[in-house]
Amino acid sequence: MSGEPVIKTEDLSVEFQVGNGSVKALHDINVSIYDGEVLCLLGESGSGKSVFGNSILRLHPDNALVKGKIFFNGQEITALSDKEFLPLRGAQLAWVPQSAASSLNPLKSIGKQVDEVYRLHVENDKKKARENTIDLFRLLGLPRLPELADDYPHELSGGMKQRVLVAMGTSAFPKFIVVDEPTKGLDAVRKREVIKRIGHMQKTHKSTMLLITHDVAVAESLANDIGVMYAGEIVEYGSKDEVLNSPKHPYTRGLINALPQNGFHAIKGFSPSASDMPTGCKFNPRCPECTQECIDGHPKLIISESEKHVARCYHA
Amino acid sequence: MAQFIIKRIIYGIIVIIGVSFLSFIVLSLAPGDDAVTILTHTFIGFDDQIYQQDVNTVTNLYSLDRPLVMQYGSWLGNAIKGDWGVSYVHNLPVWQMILGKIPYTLTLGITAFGIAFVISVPIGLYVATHRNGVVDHVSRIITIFFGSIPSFWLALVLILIFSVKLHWLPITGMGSVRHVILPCVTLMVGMIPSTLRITRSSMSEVMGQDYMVTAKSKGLTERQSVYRHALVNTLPPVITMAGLEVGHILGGSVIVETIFVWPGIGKLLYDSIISKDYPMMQGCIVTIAIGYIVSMLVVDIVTAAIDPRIRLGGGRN
Amino acid sequence: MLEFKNVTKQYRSGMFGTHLTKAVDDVSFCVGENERLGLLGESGCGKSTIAQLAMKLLKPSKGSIEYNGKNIKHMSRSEMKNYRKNVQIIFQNPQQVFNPRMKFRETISEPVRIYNLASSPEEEKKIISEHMEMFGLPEELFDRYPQEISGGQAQRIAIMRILMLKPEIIIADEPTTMLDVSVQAQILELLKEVMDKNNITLIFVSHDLDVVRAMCKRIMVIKDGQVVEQGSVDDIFDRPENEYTRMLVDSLKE
Amino acid sequence: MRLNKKISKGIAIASLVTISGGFLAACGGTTGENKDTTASQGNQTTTTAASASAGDKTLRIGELWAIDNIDPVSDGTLIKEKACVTEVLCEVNDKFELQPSLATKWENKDENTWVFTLKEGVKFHDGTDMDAEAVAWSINNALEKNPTLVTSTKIAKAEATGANEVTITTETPNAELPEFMHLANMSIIGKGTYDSSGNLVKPIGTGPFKVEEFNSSTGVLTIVRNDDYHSTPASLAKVTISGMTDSNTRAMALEAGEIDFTCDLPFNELTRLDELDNVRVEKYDTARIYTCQFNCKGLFGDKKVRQATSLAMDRQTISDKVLNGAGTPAKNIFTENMAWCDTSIDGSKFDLEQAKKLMEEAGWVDSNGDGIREKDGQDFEFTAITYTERPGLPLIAEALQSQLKELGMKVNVSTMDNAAIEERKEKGEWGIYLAGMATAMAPSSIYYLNNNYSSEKTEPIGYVNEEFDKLLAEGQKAFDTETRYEVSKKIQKLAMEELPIAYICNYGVAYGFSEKVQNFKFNPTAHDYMWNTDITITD
Amino acid sequence: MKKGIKSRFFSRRRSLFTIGIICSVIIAFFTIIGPFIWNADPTATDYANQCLPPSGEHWFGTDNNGRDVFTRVISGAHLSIGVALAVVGIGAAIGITVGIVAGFAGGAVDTILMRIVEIMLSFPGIIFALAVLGTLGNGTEHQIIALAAVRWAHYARLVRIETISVMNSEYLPASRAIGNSKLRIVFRYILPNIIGRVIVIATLSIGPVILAGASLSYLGLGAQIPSPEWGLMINGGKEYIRQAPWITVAPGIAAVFTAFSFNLLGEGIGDLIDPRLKEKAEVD
Repeated sequence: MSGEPVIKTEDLSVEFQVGNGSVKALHDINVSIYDGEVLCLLGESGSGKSVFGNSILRLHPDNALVKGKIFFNGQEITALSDKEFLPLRGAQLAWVPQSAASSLNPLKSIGKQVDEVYRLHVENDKKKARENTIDLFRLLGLPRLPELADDYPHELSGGMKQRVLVAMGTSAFPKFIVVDEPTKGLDAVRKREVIKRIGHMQKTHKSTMLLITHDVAVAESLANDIGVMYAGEIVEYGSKDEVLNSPKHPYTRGLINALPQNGFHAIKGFSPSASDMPTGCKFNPRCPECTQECIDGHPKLIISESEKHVARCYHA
Repeated sequence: MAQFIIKRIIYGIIVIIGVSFLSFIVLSLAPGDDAVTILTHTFIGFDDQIYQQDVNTVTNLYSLDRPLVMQYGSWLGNAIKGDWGVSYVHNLPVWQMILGKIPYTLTLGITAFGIAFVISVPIGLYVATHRNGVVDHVSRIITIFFGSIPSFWLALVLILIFSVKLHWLPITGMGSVRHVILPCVTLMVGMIPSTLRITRSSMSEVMGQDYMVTAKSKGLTERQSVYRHALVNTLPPVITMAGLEVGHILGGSVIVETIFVWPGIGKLLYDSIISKDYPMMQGCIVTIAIGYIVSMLVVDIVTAAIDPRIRLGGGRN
Repeated sequence: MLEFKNVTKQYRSGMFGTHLTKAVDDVSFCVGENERLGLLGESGCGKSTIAQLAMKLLKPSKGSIEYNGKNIKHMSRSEMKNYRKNVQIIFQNPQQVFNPRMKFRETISEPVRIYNLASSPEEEKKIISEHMEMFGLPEELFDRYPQEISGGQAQRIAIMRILMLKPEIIIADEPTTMLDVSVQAQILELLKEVMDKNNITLIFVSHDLDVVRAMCKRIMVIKDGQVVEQGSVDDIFDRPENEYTRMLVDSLKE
Repeated sequence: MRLNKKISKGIAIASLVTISGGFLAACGGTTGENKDTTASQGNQTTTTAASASAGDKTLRIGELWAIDNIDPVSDGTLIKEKACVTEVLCEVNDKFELQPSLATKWENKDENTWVFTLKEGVKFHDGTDMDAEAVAWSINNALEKNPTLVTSTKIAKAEATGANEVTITTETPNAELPEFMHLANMSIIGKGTYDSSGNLVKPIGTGPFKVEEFNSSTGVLTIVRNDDYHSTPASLAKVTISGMTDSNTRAMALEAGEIDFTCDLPFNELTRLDELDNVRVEKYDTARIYTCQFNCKGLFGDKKVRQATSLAMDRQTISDKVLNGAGTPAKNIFTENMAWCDTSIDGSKFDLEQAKKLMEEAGWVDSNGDGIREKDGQDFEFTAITYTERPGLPLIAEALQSQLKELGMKVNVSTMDNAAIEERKEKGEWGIYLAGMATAMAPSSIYYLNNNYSSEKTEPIGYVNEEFDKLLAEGQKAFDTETRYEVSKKIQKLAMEELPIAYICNYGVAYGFSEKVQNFKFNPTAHDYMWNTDITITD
Repeated sequence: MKKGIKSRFFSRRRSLFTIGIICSVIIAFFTIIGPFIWNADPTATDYANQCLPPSGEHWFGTDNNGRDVFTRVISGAHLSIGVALAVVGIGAAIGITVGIVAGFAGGAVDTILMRIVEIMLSFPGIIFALAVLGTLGNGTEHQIIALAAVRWAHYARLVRIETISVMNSEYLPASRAIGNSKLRIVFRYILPNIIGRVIVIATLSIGPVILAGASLSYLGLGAQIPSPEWGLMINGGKEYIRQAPWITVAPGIAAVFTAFSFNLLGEGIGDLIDPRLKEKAEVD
């Protein structure tokens, strides 16, 4: 929690031009992540959390329009041209994709794909790159080293592919890593192992990380701060213990109660689709404590030095 | 993979026998009595007087009166033993005629295909990465145009310009590289549309894959991610199409071979069909079928070499 | 009602086709009326294969599967149609399960048309709108394509379609793995309610212990295609005999 | 596991290399090997250095048929007429009258035996003497290899009955045996033409040129001057003949200076090519004619109708507009320069009114005013069938279609491959059949008439006339040429009167020369073309 | 509403489709209405004005028999296009049936059908044409049979590949699980998912089919000499390419233009049917 934040965003919002209209995926996000810390964005699919991750590394398809500012170590990277931004991507800013199954080039061995990052940004020496890759694989607990490096993606299980992508992201010792849904589609045992390995990796390298997930268990074990996202907005922000133990926003409470160990108390209704967004507080149709005020006004979220744990709700 | 190759070869043999049998039967249905047609293409001119005695002598000379299946059986029996029979019209061993023609057909076919491939693949790649751009539309219009030009048009126009008016290139004859240029260009133009279209669709599909986003996230430039990752994945369908085109090369093109007096197998096959020269026709068809099968085999091997999923089968972890 | 008799399913792979992998290895069990059976195991242990064998989407290499005493392999067309009506499946990733080129209007009315549950178009409309309300799905979904709706909604539609047939057995093949936690809760709640109301037998395939514990009464633990342990929910959780089950339960308890 | 992966990738690449390697080696090898086969096929002796005399030029001919086969017995026209490699016993002059060639004189002892005395001191290209024994062998060899010669010449066998005297006995009397000895396939060849097992090595003849090389795959025949030729040697050192089946290619090759001589150019190009300064076009009538055979079983049973149709054919327009001058209107079956032609007959009159009158007399009247004549309810509609191998035929068919429309006939045109014609004629679904028939395969006055007017031949088209058979039998027995010519003239008069076959235009041929080629003398007896050996090429 | 139509028709991706529609309308106009306007007899020879260059009176000039080339192209349109569409139609129909059966049934059926397809692919079409000429005689319907009999193999091969990719999709086992009969699966699930690609490929082969028809006419199969069929005119005009190029060029351009518009139409339909290409908002 000290010094200049590694990543800081000011009123960041993202829109997609689709057909003749445009779809708001993310609006006025103000977040800052400090060196060596892990901010976890917790939210359902369709809440825009991956969009935020992509916008930091400019991985959006061409029909996306990004507004607002993003700062990396104090430097405003949204102002950079593509050419100026390029050296940052991969070297300083890394990204671990969500769907592991289709995010690896099927025709190249996994070793080569991880070496590539090291040789591109650190040193173009084949031997050293391979050594670095094997170390990372060992750190992430992958079996049958070093032969595994010559295997191809289709020969690996889901969990192993996920860890290879993590290795790929961290192979050039980046300052900041975005990890998108590391545990989606994995079974319980694999999930436990991936969480353990990522935590271990983060601690040894002291890397700053933005963790995107819908799984509360992942947030609980890895995050320092947690931002709960709903329908393109951050609805609650604070340290892990504050948000999980004493949630202020009704949606966060609903999320925690829906956990199996808390008895599956589901939140009724659906998360709104991007095209027909409700007015006022986006959660009002599903909120048990909804009042007229919630329907008319749109509550604000102001993070300040004094007030760390805040929620975007009139009744917080 | 070895099991795959053996299966492929067996299928190939079945196809060869199938094609030769089908063509044997179907040609006998063609108009005109076999003996009369052969007579008019061997001993006498096609509009000279035909005497019944001569027809009978031709019939028993080549034993055409035997039932079709018997004739095919004897041809097949000899073919397997390596004797492809003697051509009625040329009265030379069939294999010698074909062997003589293969180098010419291949030189023309492979050079034409090579250039077509070298031109259409880069354009296909460029167009896929710049969809709906000006180049995309222009290339589409050109592909359709090249696909529907009658090849003899192109041949005659090329000859007019380069041989008759400018005297740069010879029309007929053999020997130097200059002789190959005109027929090669005519053939090549016909081959561009299909390769271009396959490259474009395969490349645009690959560009949409998730691993291309990963490549971008690694900090690769647009050009690097295309060459290192996209290109390899685009190859398999393009190579399969290339295999098909190469398979047809041996078939040659009757029109180009007639106009440029190029001794290819296409003209030889066409003439043997018209004059019902059964042994020669069978020889040509079997050669073309073999060419087709070999190119399919090469395609499968190359795709297996590129794609580990085919080469190594299911995963074991 | 549904019985597996030492069923085995093996695949041939490898370069020379000599390598045999057994997805399901000599599994026998039976499911009675209104029972809640859970199939628990890590991914790749063959539990989904068992589900597909039950649905006759895969043919067993050895052994047989019987429904009410009749081997489903030798069923006639009419018997098979009845079997299909009574035994239904919910798949893992909802959006992929629907025909991408068919609007939901037709997809939803498909079961009614196949088993002609409605004598006239009006009756068909009545059945459909009834179910739509019950599942809280808006009418405007009719003109949507599968890619245009969320996972949760897609899974609801899948369950609704099955329910129209009033099946005896529902096989759920990891229905909530691909969904978010909150949506998962909704779907499981919905499933539970539907089953209790129409006393439908459930075979629930999952790798998530908490979900299985919430949904099932009896659990079978599967490792590499073999049933290593079978017992009631409490036996498995509190007194696991097989050491693999014990490892599984402990690792999830932390 | 490591090893397995490396091996399988290795296997894939290795097998790829071997297959493509084998492929390339195969064609590499064949081109090499292919050179030897043609070399062996060429003559064994090294080509004699082209003699340094003035005539060391090469004439490049664009032949209109693909050269598939150079066996002098089956493709005599190429080897004897176009390549001048072989010669025949009896030659013919411009008037189609027999001239001594390899045989100085000949006479028939009785109906079935003929005695030929040979010219002395004639050598074959491989140096062996052309004596009676060699000539006898050559004739018997031709009869045995080419069965069609037996049916046309009716020769039983030939034997040497003296140092340079050969006796030929025929099975049935053939008054025109000497004329048949002029057939190109009956040219005299040396024993060296075939190897011991009977396969063709190289045509060995006595002519002014000898074969140097024939590349069977490219279809190019190269011949060089025979220096010890038994009469005046040729003026040219070397001639190459390569088959160019496409008429456009021939025209453009001539224009581009790639070939020096070709024939049968596209009709419409004649005027344009002639105007070019480096090209000259010459048009001649050959011994071939565009015939129109009537199906006398159907509409053309009545002689008047046939005469009307012939009168309605505007032959002059066809000759000028369709054939572009390559082929004059046909007055009679034979051309004037043939000795036995009855020049008094003129079948090429064009008189539409007379034709209409004849049609009315025959009962064909246009009652319903639709422009087509009817008779007892049947329209005068028929199909004209022809084939595409002779480029002029389809064009003539189209022209006749509109010309006969003036006469009130509805003509449908159907062109097909020559093979299909036979079947179509048997089915009877045709009114007229347009063809290009050779009138002097052998320089005989009776041969063509016998093949087209004997009742055995005309019966299938529904026309029988004993008068023809009587005259034909008389002609075949007339050993004296003058009486035979008279009989032939009588048959010609009857044919042009009865008109089972109408004659449209002579088959004109257009020869294309490059201006460098001078003093070419046209020889009407050739099938496609023949060139005089004293032709010259200037620079 | 205006913005809706404009964008639907003139957005970048759809512009090709719109050009396709416009061209097809032009062709339809000339094919159907044309013969009534330019109704001079296309077969009457009139040697007075042989080979006149294109002029005010004769837009495409006259041919070697003095006939107005423009009228012949118009009156030949329905012949050539009709034949080409029939061939592509029949060929595609057979190809789709065989392709789907092979892809759907798999196993032995698939192997046998595919071997037959491979035999047809490496089999020179001309022999088939001659055989049809020999047995059935000439005539445009027989020409269609001869051409379609060889063309179907191309389509069968492509349809099989598409069917197999549909068979391996996730929604197919689901369709069987819900109880669909085999027939319903083929018509409701497989056909709609492959028809888009097939249409694109079918329209691409219209140009080459028109030209293939021409070479058959030379053998005596199909359209006969005086008929104004485009293929016949293109080949017929070959001899006059130096002196009167318009005789062969005019029908050639008509053929290329037709192929061009059908192809654009095909690609347009393909894009419309294939939702995958629609822009998607990656909102997750």
